[in-house]
Amino acid sequence: MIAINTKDKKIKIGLEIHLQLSTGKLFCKCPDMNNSGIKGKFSRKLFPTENESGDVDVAALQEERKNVIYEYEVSDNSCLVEADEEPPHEINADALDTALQIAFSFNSEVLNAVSVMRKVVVDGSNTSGFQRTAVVSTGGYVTVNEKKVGLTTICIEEDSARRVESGNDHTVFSLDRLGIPLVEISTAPDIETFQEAVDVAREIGMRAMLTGNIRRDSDAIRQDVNFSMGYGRVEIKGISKLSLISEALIAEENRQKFLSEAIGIFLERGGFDGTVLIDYTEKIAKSESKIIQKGIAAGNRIFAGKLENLGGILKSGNYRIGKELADALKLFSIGGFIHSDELPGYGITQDEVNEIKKFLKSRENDAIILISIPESKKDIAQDAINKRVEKLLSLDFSETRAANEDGTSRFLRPISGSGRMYPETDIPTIKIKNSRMVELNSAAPKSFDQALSSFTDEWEISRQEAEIILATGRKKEFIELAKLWGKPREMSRMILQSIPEIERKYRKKLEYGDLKTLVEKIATKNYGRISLEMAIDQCISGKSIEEVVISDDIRPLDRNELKIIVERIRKSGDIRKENIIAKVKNETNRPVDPKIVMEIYQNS
Amino acid sequence: MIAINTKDKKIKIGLEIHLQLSTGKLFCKCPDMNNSGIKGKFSRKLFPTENESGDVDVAALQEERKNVIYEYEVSDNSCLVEADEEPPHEINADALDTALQIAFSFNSEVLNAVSVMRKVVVDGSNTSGFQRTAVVSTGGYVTVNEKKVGLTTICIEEDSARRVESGNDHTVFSLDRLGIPLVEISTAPDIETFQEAVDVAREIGMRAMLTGNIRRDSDAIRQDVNFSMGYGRVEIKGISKLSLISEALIAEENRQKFLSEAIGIFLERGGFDGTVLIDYTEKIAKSESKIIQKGIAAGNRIFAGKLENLGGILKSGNYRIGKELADALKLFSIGGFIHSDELPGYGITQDEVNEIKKFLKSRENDAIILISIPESKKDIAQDAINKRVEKLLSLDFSETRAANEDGTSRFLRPISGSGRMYPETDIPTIKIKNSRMVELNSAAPKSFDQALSSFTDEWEISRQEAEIILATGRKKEFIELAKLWGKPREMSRMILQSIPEIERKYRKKLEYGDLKTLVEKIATKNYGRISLEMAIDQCISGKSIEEVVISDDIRPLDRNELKIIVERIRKSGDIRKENIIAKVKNETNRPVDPKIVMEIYQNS
Amino acid sequence: MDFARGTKLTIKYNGNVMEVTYISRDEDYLTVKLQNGYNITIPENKIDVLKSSEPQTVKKKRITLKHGNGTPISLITTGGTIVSAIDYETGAVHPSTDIRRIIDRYPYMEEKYTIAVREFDNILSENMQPEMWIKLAGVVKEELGKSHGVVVSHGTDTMSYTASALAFMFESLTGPVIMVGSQRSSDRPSSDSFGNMEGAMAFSSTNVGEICISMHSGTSDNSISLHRGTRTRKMHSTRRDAFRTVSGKPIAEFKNKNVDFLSEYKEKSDKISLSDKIEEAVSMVYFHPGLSGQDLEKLSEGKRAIIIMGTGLGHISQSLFPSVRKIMSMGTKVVMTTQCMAGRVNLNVYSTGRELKKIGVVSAGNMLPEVALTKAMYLLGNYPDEDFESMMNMNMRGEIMEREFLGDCY
Amino acid sequence: MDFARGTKLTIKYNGNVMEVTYISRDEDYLTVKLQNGYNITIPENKIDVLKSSEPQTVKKKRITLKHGNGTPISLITTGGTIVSAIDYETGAVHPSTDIRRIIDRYPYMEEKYTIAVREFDNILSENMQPEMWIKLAGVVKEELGKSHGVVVSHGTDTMSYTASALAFMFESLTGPVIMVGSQRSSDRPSSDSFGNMEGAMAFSSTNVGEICISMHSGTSDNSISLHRGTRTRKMHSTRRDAFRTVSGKPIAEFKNKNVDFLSEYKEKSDKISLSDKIEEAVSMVYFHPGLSGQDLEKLSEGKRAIIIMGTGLGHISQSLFPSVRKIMSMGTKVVMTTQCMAGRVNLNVYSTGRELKKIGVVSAGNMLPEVALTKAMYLLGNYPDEDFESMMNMNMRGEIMEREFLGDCY
Repeated sequence: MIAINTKDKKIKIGLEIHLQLSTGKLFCKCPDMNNSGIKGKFSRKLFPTENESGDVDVAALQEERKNVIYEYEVSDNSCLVEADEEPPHEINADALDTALQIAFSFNSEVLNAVSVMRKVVVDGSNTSGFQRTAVVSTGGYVTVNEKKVGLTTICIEEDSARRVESGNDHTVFSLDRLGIPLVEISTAPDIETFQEAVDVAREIGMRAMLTGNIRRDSDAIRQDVNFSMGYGRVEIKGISKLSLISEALIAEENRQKFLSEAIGIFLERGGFDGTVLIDYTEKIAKSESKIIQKGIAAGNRIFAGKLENLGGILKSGNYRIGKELADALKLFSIGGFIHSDELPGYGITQDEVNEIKKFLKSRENDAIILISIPESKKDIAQDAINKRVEKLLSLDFSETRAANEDGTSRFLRPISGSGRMYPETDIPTIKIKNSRMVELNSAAPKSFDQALSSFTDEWEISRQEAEIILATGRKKEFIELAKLWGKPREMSRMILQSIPEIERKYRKKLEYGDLKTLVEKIATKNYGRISLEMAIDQCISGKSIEEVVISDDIRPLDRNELKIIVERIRKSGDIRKENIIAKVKNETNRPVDPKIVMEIYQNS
Repeated sequence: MIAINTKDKKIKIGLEIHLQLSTGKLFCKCPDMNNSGIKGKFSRKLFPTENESGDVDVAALQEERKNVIYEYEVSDNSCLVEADEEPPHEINADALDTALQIAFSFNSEVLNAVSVMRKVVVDGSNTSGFQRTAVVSTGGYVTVNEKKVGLTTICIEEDSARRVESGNDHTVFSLDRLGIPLVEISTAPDIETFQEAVDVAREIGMRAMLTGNIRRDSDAIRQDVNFSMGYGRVEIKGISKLSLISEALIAEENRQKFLSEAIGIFLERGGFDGTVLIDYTEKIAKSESKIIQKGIAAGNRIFAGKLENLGGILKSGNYRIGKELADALKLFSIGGFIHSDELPGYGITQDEVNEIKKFLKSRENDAIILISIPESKKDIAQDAINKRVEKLLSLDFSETRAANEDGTSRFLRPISGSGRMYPETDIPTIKIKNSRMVELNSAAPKSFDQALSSFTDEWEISRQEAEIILATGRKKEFIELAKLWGKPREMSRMILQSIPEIERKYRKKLEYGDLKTLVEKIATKNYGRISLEMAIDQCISGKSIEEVVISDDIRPLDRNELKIIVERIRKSGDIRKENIIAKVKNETNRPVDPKIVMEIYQNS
Repeated sequence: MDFARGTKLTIKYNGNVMEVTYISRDEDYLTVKLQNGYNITIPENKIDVLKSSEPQTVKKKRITLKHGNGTPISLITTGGTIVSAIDYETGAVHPSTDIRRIIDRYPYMEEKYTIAVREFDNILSENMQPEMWIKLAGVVKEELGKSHGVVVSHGTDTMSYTASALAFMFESLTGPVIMVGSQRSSDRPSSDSFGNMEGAMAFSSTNVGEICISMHSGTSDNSISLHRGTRTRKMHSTRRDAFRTVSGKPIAEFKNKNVDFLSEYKEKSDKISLSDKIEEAVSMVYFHPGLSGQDLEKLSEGKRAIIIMGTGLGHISQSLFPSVRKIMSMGTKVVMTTQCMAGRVNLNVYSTGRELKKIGVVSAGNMLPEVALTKAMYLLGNYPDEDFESMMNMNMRGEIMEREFLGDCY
Repeated sequence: MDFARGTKLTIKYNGNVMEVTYISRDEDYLTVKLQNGYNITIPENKIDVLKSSEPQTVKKKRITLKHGNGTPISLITTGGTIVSAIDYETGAVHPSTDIRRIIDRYPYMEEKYTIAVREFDNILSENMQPEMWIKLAGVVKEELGKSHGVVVSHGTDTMSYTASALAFMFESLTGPVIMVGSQRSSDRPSSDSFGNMEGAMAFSSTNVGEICISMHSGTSDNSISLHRGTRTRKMHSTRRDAFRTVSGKPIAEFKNKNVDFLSEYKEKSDKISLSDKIEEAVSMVYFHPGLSGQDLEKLSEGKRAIIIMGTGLGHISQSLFPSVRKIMSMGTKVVMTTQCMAGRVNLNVYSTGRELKKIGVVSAGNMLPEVALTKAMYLLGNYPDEDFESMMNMNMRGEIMEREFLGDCY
C-alpha cells in the first residue's frame, strides 16, 4: 500500500435540518394527519424534463434509467392536489408564518417576496415529478458552545410521498406525507467536529419547537449532512435521529479514508480498462452453487467479467470497493454479484474459480466477478460497473447518499445540479407585508432560555415541566388544554404524568382530539381532576367519549351522598380526622372531594 | 253426491294468439335478438297505481300483496328504455306495418289512428309496471273448416320480460324479451270444440307467418285460451305449443266439472264459516314428521286449522279442492300445507291426527290442516284460504290461470278489470296515412293458399317447398338469399335439405347472418352450389368466414386444371362417358363442374 | 258531437254496436274507451251515436292522513313530476298536489311521522322564478316553526337551483329542509317518487341543518341519497339517479329504512335566520367558439352580474377581453365558472386566466355555475357591492369544496 | 437596472456577495436565480450590482426526427397545453410548437412511425374560432393525402368543439384523425402529454375513419382512451381523465402498446370528402331561473340559429314562449338541448315540451349541446334551410346515440 497524493484533509460539515409543520398541508387544505387506511391506488410514470435553460438535470436523468412504474396509495389526508390532478392552491399562511418566525428567530434575513420553485425529483416520491420549495430567508446564525455557526438559507417546501414498498419493478408510495410543510434550515459548512454537528442540530430543532407548530411524529425531524474531507462533497440524506448524526459521520469518514487508500493501491497497480461481461452460463451450468442454479431456473444468464487490478481490494480488511459497485448496480434493480475476494464460496469451488480465471485470462492482481441477470440487463450492468470505477478513480467521491438505520449509508445518485430548479408557475410570487413581518419578528423566540422563562412565568408551572413541554413541541396543546381546564398546573401534571401512566397501563395512546373533548366536557360539568383522570382511564380502556361523559362513575359524590356515607361510617365505629377520608374512599369508586368530607365530618 | 243447480253447460272458447315480430323492439332501437350474457343487474319495487278513474285494479292489488323485489338482468339487446330509465321512442314503423298487414289479411277494420295504452302489470314482468299496447283494428274473421270465426281486436304490444328465476323472496327477469313487438289476435268466443280451437290457432299463425316478420324463436308464438262452461270465464295464459291447446282445454273442463261436483257436496253439507289458524307448535313439537321438524328448525310455527265440511273432498278420487287452496297460498310464497285427506302420512301418525281433530273439535265431515309458516304469515295464509273457499263457493270460477308444461294449469290471479288500462302519455296518437293503408292492404295475404300460389309462381319452386318456407316463416330470408344467389330452386333445396343435413352432422346451427355473408361472397366469386355447400360445411365445422371464403378448397377446378386430370385418367386406362365424372371427382376434393368435364372429354 | 269526458255512449262503428266511454276529441277524431279498457281513436264520420248517458261522478277512495304521535314533518308541495298526474286533455303529464297517494304506499310512515301537508303552489319547475324562491323561503320558515323538519316536493328540472337559492337565504335552520322530486311520475307502478319520498321523510327527521335533495342513488330502488343543495346537479334528463353530489360524496344514504351518514354536514341550529332578498338581474353566459363580444355585451345590459361558464380552468377567448372590460366598467360583476362538469376554476395557471384576473373577473373556485348564479343573486340582494368578491370566494354554505378527491363523482 | 434575461450578475445583498442569474423584474422587485437553482425575489433597492456579464446563448440538445420506414403519420400542431412551455416573462404557461420532446420519450415510436410535423398555428385553444376550423380542415385534408393518419395536437379547452366541427365537415376520411391534448403541461415530469401522444400515434395508424380524441382513460398512466369527436366532453377542469365519451363507451383503449377496440366505429374510406362552410351566427343560451324573454331575444339578434340548453327533457319557462315565437318568426332556428350532462331531449312527455314542439322548436335528441352548436353551424353553412330540422334529427356522424345503456358514463 502506498499513500496517494493527499490534499488538505480538513473536515467540513454542513447540516440541513428538515422540520415537518403541524399546520396542515402546504398547497392544499388537507390535514397533515392521516386517520385511516388506503382509499384507492393509482400508478404513474415520470419523465425527466428540461429546465428553463434546456438542460436535463443529471440526477433526473439517472432516475429515468430506472424506468419504474410508481404506484400511489391514496390516504385520507390527500386530495386532487397530491394526486397531481389539480394545480396547487394558495400557500398555507400558517405554515409560511411559522417558517418566517423561525427565520426571524435565527436572525436570518427574511425576503419580502417568496418565489416558489419546482425542484425536479423523478424518483417517484413526488407525484408531480418535482418538489415545491421556496427560499424564505438567507443568512443568519445559530450559537452553539459560544461558536456562531452560519446559516445559508431557510426554505419552506413540501414533504415528499412516503415510500411504502420498493420492489424490483414497482415502487409504492403513500400520499399521506406528500405536501406536509417542511422548514429546511441549511447551515454553512462551518461545523468542524462530529459532536458539534449534533449540538447544532439539537439547538436548531429545539428553537424551532418553540413555535409550537412542529409535528410530533417519529420522522417529523430529519437531518441531511454535508461532509467533505477533501474528496468532494458527500450529502447524506435522511438521518432521522440526532444520535445517528455522529455515527453517520464516523462511518463516512472511514469509508472515504479506506476507499482512498484502496484506490491508491488500485492506481499503483495500473488502474483499469473497463470490464466486459461475457456470457458464461453454459460453462457454469453444472455448478452446484445455489445462486447459479436459482438464477438459471429464473431465466437469467450468468455473466463473468474481469476487473483488472481490483483483486484483494473488493472485500479485504477495511477495503470494500465491492460494496461500492454493488450499490451502483442496485439502482438498476440488480441484486448484486459474486467477486473473487469472496471465492471460493457461495457453493462455487476453487476449481470453478480457477477455470473462470483461466477463461478470462485473469492475472494475479485482477479480480473476477459473476453476475446473474437477464440478458436484457447485461449492458446496463456493465455500464454501471465501469462508470462507478471511473468515478472512484477520479478520487472525487462527491455524491448523494442515503442514510441507513445502522448509521451507514448507501449510494443514491450524483449530486444534483442547479438545473433541477425552475419556477412553479401556478403560484404567483407571494409578497409579504411589512406589518406581518414586524409582527412575526416580535413573536419569534430569540433563544430557548428566553422562551422558557416567559412560558414559566405566564403559566406558573415548574421550570422543569415547562422545559419538557417546550422541547417536545407541546406548547400549543398545553395552552389549549390549560385554558379549557383553568388550572395550568393540574393540566401540566396530567399531561406529563397521569396520562402517560394510564397509557402505559393499557399500552394504548389517547388521541389529542379525544383528550381535548374530554377536558372540555368535564370542565363544563365542573368536575375535578379525579373525575377527569377516571374519564381518561375509561376512554383509553375502550369506552366511547359520549358514554364516559354521561356515566355516573365519574360524577363526584355530592354533599348529601357524602353525608350518608359519613353517617354510615360513624355508626360502624372507629372514625377519626385521620382516617375519615380513606374510609369514605373505601366505600365508593366515585370521585370524592376530601374538602367536603372534612367539612361534613367537622360540622357533624 | 247430489247434483247442484246446473246452468246451460255449453262450451265457449276464445283464443288470443300472440306473435313476436322480428323487426327489432317496439319502442326503442334495440334488436329483438340477444347475443351475449348478462351486462348488469338492478332491482325494483312496483306499486299498483290508480287508473284514470281513481280505481286501483283488482289484479294489480293482488300482485302488490306479494311485496316482492324484482331483479332484472340487463341483456345486450336492451337499453335505458327497457330499464324504464328513458321514455319510449317513436313506435317501430316496421312492426306497426306488420301488424296492419296482418289486420288487413283477416279483413279486420284498421283504425286510422293508433292510441297506445298502458296496461298495468305489477308482477315484475314489465319494468315500468305496465305493458304498452294498442288496438290497431277491430272485427274481422278467420275461416276454418268452412266456419267463420270472428275476431274481436288485433293489437300491437310489447312483450314482457322473461322470467329467469322465481325464488321465495325474489324474482329474476331478463330484459332480453322485454319490448319485442307482439301482435295479439283475439277471437270472439265462437269456438265450440277443442279441435276447432287448435285449427283456428294454426290458421291464424300460418297466415301471419306470410308477412315474413314473425320471429322463429321457440316461444315466439304463444296462445291464451278463454274457456267457459257456465262457471265464469277462465283465461289460461301462455300455451306455447299448438298441441297443448286441446290438452289444456280437456284438463280445464275436467277441473271445473269435478270442482263443481265437489262444491255441490260441500254446499249440501252446509258450507263453511271460515277457518281460524291456531298455533299448534308446542303440541306437535315431538312429532317425528320431517316436515314438522324442518319447519321448526327453520323458525316456523306450525298452525292447525279446521276446514268445516271439506273432509274427503280436498283430495279424494277426482276431487281436488286441496290443490285449489295450495295454489292460492303459493301466491304468497307459502309452499303448501298438509290436510287430513292425506293423513296419516308425511310422518304424522293416526294418533297425532286424532289429537289434532280433538283439539280442534273436528266433526266427521270436517277436514283439518297443518301449515308450517313464520308467525308473520299467519294472517296472510288464513285470509288466502278463506278467500279462496269463498270464491269457489260462489261457483264463479272465473280467473286467470297459467298453463303448465304438462297441459294442466295453475291459479294466477283474478280476471283483470278494464281499470288496468290508461293512456301512454309519452307517445302521441299515431295517425296512419291513407296511402300507407292502401299499400299495406294490397300487400296483405288474404289466404294461405293464395299466398302459396303467388309465391310458387314468382320463385318457380315446388309447391311443397314453398309451403314449408311460408309456414315456417322463412319467406323473407328465402327471398333475400335467392336474390343474392340468383337460382331460387338451388337455394330452396339448400335451405330445406343441404344445410339442415350439415347442421345435423355437426349438431350446430348456422347463424342466418353468417349464411347470408357466405352466399353473398360465394355468389360474387361466381362459384357454384357445391362450393357453397362446402363453404357452409367448413363454416359450421368452426372455421371463420374470412378463412373459408379465401380457401382454395372451395374454388372449383378450372378448365385447365380439369384438362390435366382428364388426361391423367385417360392415360391410366378405362375411361367412358359413364364413369368420367366419378373418376375425376375421385381425383380431387375440390368442386368439379361436370359440364366442363364432359366438354373436355368429348372435345379431346 | 261534443260530450263531457266520461259520458257513456252506445255507438255503431264498422257495423258493430259498442258500449264505450267518451274520452276526448282531437280535430275530426274521437277517442273513446272500449269496455276492455283500450282507448281507440276513430274518425267522427265513421260513427253513429245511438245513445248517450251522463257521466257518473268518479268515486275516489281516499285515506286521510292520520295525525299521530310521530315526528312532526311539514310537507310543502310545489308541483313537479313527483306529484304529477295525467292530463287527459293534452295527453300529457301535469302537476297535481295530491301527494297522499305516495305516502299511502308505506303504512309505517303514518306511525312514524305526523305529516302536515301544505300546498305552496302547483307548477312545473321550469316555471319557478326567483321571486317564488322568496315566497317559498317564507313558507319554509313558517313550517319549520311548527315541525321538526320540512320536506319540499319539487319538479326535478330546476330543483337544484331552488335548493341552492334557499341554502343561501337561510344562514341557519332549526331542522332539515329536504327537497324531493321524481323522474318517473307517480301514476306509474315503477315510479321513483315512492322511494324518494320515503327517504325524504327519513332525512327530514334527522338533525341535519341544511337544504338538501333526496333522490335515488342508483337505478335500483334500494337506496336514496341525500345531497347538499349547493353541490348538486341534475346530471341526466331521464334516469332515476340523475342527481349527483358533484365532486363529493352524498351527505347520507337511506337504505333498509335506515339513514347512514357518509360525510360531514351542518347540524340544525336553535334559531332560524333568513335573509330573503334576491337580485334577479343576474345572467349566465355559456362561452363557445363563435361567441362575440357584442353577444356578451348585449346579455350583460342591465345586469348586476353575469356568470360566465368558461372553458377549462375558466377561460374565454382573448377577443372578448375588451367587452369584459367594458361590462365591468358599467359596474356589472363578472364571475368565472367552468363549463366542465366539475373541477376548479384557477386563474393563475394560464396567461388567459392571469389576464382575466387582472381585469377583475371573480373566480368561482369549484362552485357549480348554477350555484354561482344563485349565490350572486343572494349576495347582490343582501350585501354591499364591495363585499361581493370576498364573499363569492368564501365558503358560506358548503358550495365551495376545499378538497376534491379521486374516486368521487364528477 | 435592466438586464437581458440570463445575464450573470455579481450582486451584494444583505451584506453577502453572490453570483446570480438575472431572470425578470416586476415593479420594484427583481427575480434572480441563485447558484443552487433557487429563484429569489428581492427589492431592487436592497441590491448592489457589482458586475454583470452578457448572457450565454443556451445550448439546446435536440434529436431530429428520423424518417424511417414506419407508418407515415402527419402531426399538425395547433398549440395547447400538450406543447406548452413556461413563459418566464409572465410566469405562466404558454403554447409552443416544439412537440419533438414529447416524441423523444418513446424511442420505439421513431421506428414505428415516420412522423411529419406540420405547424398549423400556435394558440391557446380558447382562442380557436370557427374560421380556424375551416383552415384546419384544409390542412387535415392535405396531410391525409400524404399520410396514413393525422394527429392534431390541440388545447383541451375547446378540443371537443373543434373535433365535432371537423367531424361534420368531413363526410368521409381516408384515415384516422386523432386529436390529442394534455392536462398537465409537458414541462412536468408527470405530464400526461407523453402517454396521450403515444396513444394518439397508435390510434392514428389504425383503420378508423373518424375524428377522435385521445386522452387518459383514468388518473393512472396505464391506459389511453379514444373517444368519438361528436360524443366527447371535457368533464373536469384539471384531471387527466377529463375527457369522457358521454353515454357510451370509448371507441378504443391503448394499453401496453396495444389498441383494443371497445365499440363500433366507421372505417376509413377510399375517398375524402370535405364540406368546409361554417355559419358562425349561431349561439348557445343557457336557460336558468331569471332568464327573461328580453335576454333571449337580444342574444338571438342576427343569429341564424340558437341552441338552448334547457332543463331536463328540454324545457324552458313558459314565460319565454312569446319570445321563442318571435325569434322563430324572424327566421332564426331554435334548437333544444338539455343542460343535464347526459340523456335525451324528449318534447312529448310534459306539456311544456309539447307546446315547444308545436311552436316548432327542433329537438336535439341526445346530442351534446356543444355538438348541436357545431352541427347547426355546419348545416346552415352547407345545406338549404328547409333541410335543417330533418338533418338535425338525422344521425350523421355518430352524434346521436340511438341507444343509451345503464352502466355507461354519463
